[in-house]
Amino acid sequence: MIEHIFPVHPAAIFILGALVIPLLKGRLKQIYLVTLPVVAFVNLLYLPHSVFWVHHIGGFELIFGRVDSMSLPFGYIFIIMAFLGALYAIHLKGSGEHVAAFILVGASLGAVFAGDYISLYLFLAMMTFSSAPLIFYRRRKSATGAGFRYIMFHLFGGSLLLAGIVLHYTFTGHTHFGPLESGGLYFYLVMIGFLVKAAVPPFHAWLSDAYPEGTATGSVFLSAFTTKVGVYVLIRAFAGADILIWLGAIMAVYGVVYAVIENDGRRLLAYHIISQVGYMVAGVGMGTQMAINGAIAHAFCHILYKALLFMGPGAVLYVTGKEKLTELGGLYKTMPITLILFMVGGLSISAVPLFNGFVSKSMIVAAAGLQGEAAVYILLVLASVGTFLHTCLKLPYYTFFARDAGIEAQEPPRNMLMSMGITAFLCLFIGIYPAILYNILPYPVDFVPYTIEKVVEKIALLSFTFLGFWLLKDKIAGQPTISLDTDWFYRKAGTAFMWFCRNPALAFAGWVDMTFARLAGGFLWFCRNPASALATGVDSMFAFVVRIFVGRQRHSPLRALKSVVGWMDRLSLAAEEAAKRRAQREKMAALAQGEVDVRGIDSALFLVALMLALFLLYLAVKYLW
Amino acid sequence: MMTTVVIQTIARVVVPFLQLFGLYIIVHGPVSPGGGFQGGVIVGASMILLALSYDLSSAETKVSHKVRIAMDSTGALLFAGMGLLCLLVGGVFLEYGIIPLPMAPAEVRGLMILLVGVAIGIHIMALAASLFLHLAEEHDT
Amino acid sequence: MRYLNNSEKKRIVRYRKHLFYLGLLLLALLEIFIPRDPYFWFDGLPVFYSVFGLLGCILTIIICKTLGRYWLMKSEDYYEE
Amino acid sequence: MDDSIILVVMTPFVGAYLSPLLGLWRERLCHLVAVAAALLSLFFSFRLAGSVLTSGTIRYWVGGWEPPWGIELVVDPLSAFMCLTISLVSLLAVIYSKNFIEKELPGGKMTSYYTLILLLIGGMLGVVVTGDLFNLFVLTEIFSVAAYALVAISGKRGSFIGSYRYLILASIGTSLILLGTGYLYIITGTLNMADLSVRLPAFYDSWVVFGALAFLLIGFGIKTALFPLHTWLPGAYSIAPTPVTVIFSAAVSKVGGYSLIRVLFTIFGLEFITDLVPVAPALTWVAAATILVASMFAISQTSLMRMLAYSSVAHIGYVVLGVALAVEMGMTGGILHIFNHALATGCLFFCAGAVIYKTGIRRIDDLRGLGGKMPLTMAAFTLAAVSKVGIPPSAGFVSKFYLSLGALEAGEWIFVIVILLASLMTAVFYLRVINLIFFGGDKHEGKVQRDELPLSMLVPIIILALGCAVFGIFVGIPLRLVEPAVMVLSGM
Repeated sequence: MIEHIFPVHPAAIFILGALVIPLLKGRLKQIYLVTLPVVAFVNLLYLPHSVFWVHHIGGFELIFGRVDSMSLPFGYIFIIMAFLGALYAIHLKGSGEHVAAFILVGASLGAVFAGDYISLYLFLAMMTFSSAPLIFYRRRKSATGAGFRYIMFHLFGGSLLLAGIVLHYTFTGHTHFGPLESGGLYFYLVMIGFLVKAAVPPFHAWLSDAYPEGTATGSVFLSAFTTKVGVYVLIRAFAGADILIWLGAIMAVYGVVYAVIENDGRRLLAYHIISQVGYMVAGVGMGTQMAINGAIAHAFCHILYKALLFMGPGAVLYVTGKEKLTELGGLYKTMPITLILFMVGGLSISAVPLFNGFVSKSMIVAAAGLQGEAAVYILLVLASVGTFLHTCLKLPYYTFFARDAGIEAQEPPRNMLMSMGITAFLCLFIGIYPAILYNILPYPVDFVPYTIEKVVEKIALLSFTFLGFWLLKDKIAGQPTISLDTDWFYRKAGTAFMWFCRNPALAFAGWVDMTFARLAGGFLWFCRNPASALATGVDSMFAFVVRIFVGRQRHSPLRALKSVVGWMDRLSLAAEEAAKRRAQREKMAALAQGEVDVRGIDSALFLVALMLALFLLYLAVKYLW
Repeated sequence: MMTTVVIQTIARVVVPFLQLFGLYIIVHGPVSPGGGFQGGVIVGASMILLALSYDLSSAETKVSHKVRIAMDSTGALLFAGMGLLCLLVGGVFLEYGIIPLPMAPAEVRGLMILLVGVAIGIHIMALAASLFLHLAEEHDT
Repeated sequence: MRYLNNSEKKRIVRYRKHLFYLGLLLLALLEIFIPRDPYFWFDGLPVFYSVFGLLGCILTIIICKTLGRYWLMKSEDYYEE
Repeated sequence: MDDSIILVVMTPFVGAYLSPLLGLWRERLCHLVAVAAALLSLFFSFRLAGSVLTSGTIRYWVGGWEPPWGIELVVDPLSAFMCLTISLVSLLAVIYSKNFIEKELPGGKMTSYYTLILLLIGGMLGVVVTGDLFNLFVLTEIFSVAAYALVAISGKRGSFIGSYRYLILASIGTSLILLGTGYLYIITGTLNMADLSVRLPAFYDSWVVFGALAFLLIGFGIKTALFPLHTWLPGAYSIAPTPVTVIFSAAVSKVGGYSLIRVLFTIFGLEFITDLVPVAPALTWVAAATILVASMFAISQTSLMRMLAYSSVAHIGYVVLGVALAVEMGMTGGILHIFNHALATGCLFFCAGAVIYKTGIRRIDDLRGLGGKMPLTMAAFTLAAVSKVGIPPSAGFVSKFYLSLGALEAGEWIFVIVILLASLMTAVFYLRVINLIFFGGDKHEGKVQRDELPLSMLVPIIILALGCAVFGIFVGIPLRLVEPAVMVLSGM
């Protein structure tokens, strides 16, 4: 029965479905928001592995649906995430955020199933534009700025990607999106385009800049999609590119470093996204079957626990309106359920056994170990220490315990708690029963996460980290500061560019305008009385030239010379007279107030003579030179 | 504007002749130098002479704004209509020879050119007068 | 816990602390005695992960805070100027 | 022979003379006449496009006289494409005029307005279908004169000065065109374009030909508003009534570009302009400068209309850049962009005009919170802006993509950078506006009613906005005309 139903493109469900949202109201809208992902999920379950929806547009082949074991896990988790995020945001009255979020989901699905570069670029751009409103809806100045930088940076990345695509097409003659062979300019352009999406340093600053500025519900969506799509496209095109191993390992630690000195709870989480994506990127770089499996599994788990983590501070922000660690504290009394659910997320990201982070992260680390990348291994383990330290210890400690900031608070709305609860359940479920995740991975999994050895090592590592935290916990309290990051460059450059446009460029524009206005004016002035204009022009030119070469005053150092050559004096005198004549003529013209100054026959003769002279000159030039 | 009785009288005498001459040139268009444009300008010039020698308002009463617009449009439409007429009878735009009249094609052409000349004449005479009167209005008021 | 007086609270905290230290000790011992299958020469060392956890945590905090104090941390209106 | 070719031009002209006649009786009829004329000419454009696609280039001898003596009208795919673009935009602009003009032009100017706008349309269509260089000049003058008057028609402060500056520069332009035409006539003894292209190769080493080329280039360059000859444009655009501005930006400047293409490709030929006298490469650099400089100017504007005007200048640069690259992909992109840009810029100017109509706002900063007041209009604005930035799946992306491919095909990778950089800069100034509109808080609490525009204004806006989206997806439709046009131009 069901095999006869032709599947619908998941992206279409969300994008077209999003357009219906503004038409609905109240309870109906709420039901619609949670049913749509369910419908899409069922649809996805019946999607066979194949290539669908191939269109030919303007000589290019656009493949919208490449469904295989690589893209399906991402499809599943994106739709699950859409459900969770929609549930979390269901209490919002307006439609704008819902629409933007669903289009973001749709575009991400589109990017995941895209089989060629053009449709991929299409959906990546759509992602940029649909995610930006989730930041703008915060409606405050810093959010506007951050959203602006977010779009501009992604457009920059997109431009590089587009340049890469165009080059790729020029060289290879096709736009199929598959593994790129190393070398060539387009290899690097496309890679940078993807690295921007995956927030790999030094192209990562948009993430820590923009995500914390999103709305309480928007950031949950934001955290899930863009970077994971980045990881997916890297897997597709650059699996096994050595440079990614190092970028990923450094990235994992980089995020942790910034998390230490961060004061804003959600920004701290944003830096941990960078850190966690680092694991995936490193996995992509290793490129073995196990590493790729690990990267995909980690992306899957990451979306769940990171959403949960963003939901916690989001709920706190929703209830209290505060997000800075220095302004929070002591909330465990009023928001205990939020605390517990948040801790599930924290333990997951720290890869504590029984939580989902453990079953995926250890796969990547093991892959690094099996490949013998010692330094990478050390960096990844170090990053996991830092992750535990900040997400699971520092952030909840300063939000929910520490000193009591005396904030009035209560539990967030029921739908938020429900959404967090389901997410937490999924985290635990996958952590306890990893086979369900391992079954959908592209390559067969022969990795066993739960061995006594690995469990003990992990618990020992984290317990001693806890000891270190306990000893130094006062040292890492938040400070009311912000951190310099690579966004410094383009923030400063952007300001400079805007200044340049507002000042020198504008002045230049004015100058160009004025010059042409003068030219036109001069033309008019000339046309009003050409003879007089010519005479004036000749007079002033004469005066000008003479003044330059002879000097205005007769008492200049050239006097001796001039007295020897008497004509200079005379020239100078004549020039002054010419200048006088010119002034007089202008005065007369001013007196006449625009009336035409009728000239006698002599000017006509002068004009004729001038024309003749010009003609003779022309002949001379033509025949003599 | 300065006018005198002498000027006014002469103008009154000259204007009818001017207009007659203009009309002559219009209708002689097909067979001799001249045509709609030149004749139209001359007739228009007679209006201008009137405006110069009397004053603007008297010229306005002779050819009011509405009349000028009507003449202007009618002339142009007549011209376009005659061109499009050729399309109706299956020819090309302005291909007068094809119009089915009981005459030789050359004669049909001549006739149509005469008609077109008249149309253009009407158009131009209104236009010439309008141009002057509009420009003069700006300064006068 | 809410209904206990101060000295009782302190006692309970101290009791928990001791339990925690005991747990740490146990873990370190476990790490020495269970059979291991290391990837590299170093991660097979006894108590490697325990020491790595403790030192890694402390060093991370110290290095990052130092970096932050002298370079990266700026006042909140840094970009507004 | 296909009569559509003459009807497409004559309909607006007949309408132009019918409307004052009917206007004497009932002023409202003028609008109907104008709409009918524009609609008919759109219909004939479609027929023309159809017959060009089926039977190739059409030649039409007015009065049945053979070309060296008679006037020849020639419609090749490019002309048909331009005809469609012009008549489509014109029809929408005329429809849009109904309410706008009643409000903005009080006091019996309606008749003259519709007459002038029809003359403008007719002139442009004439330029596009003519096969004769002198007719090209005459028709250019016709629509230019109508354009001068239309800029000044509101009689508001600054409108005369704006019109005057436009007049001076554009007249210099047309004078140069006339000079160039005269030079070509002197040396070859013909004015027919096809004839010229046959006779010119014999005179390729003559200075007169170079002079003619230079004059024609500068003359049409002024009409096209290439940097630094664009200075008439922002003033004229921001002062003219909005529907006129739309026609200006979407059609008039494109007709300048079209004439440039005709002169370069049809009269002088590909070989002459790329190899013998490297005009085309020089033009690409001029176009690149136009794109960058105009984008920069647009960023610095505070008035919405002027910002859009500079943005329009930049996009004409895209067209010229693409065509002057003189490779297949580039020309496809450039010509396609004529259409895509007409859709986007038309929609943007319509929206700006709608804002003026409803609130009188002209400054960008005052736009805050209008998204809540005029949601449909502002959504259309956003869509069009997205197309201008060149984000898929909008129409603007397609032309940007083809242009980039063209630049690479010509081996000029620097222009890829220019195109991408310019699209970033375009994003800067459009995003600023969009952000203010939707997320800028509400500045007009209570002052502006929450309602949409009259239908006569809303429908053109929505049609154009949808066009931006639809022609990004169904690229094949415009390409059906563009591809043969490129074939014809490059002499394949």
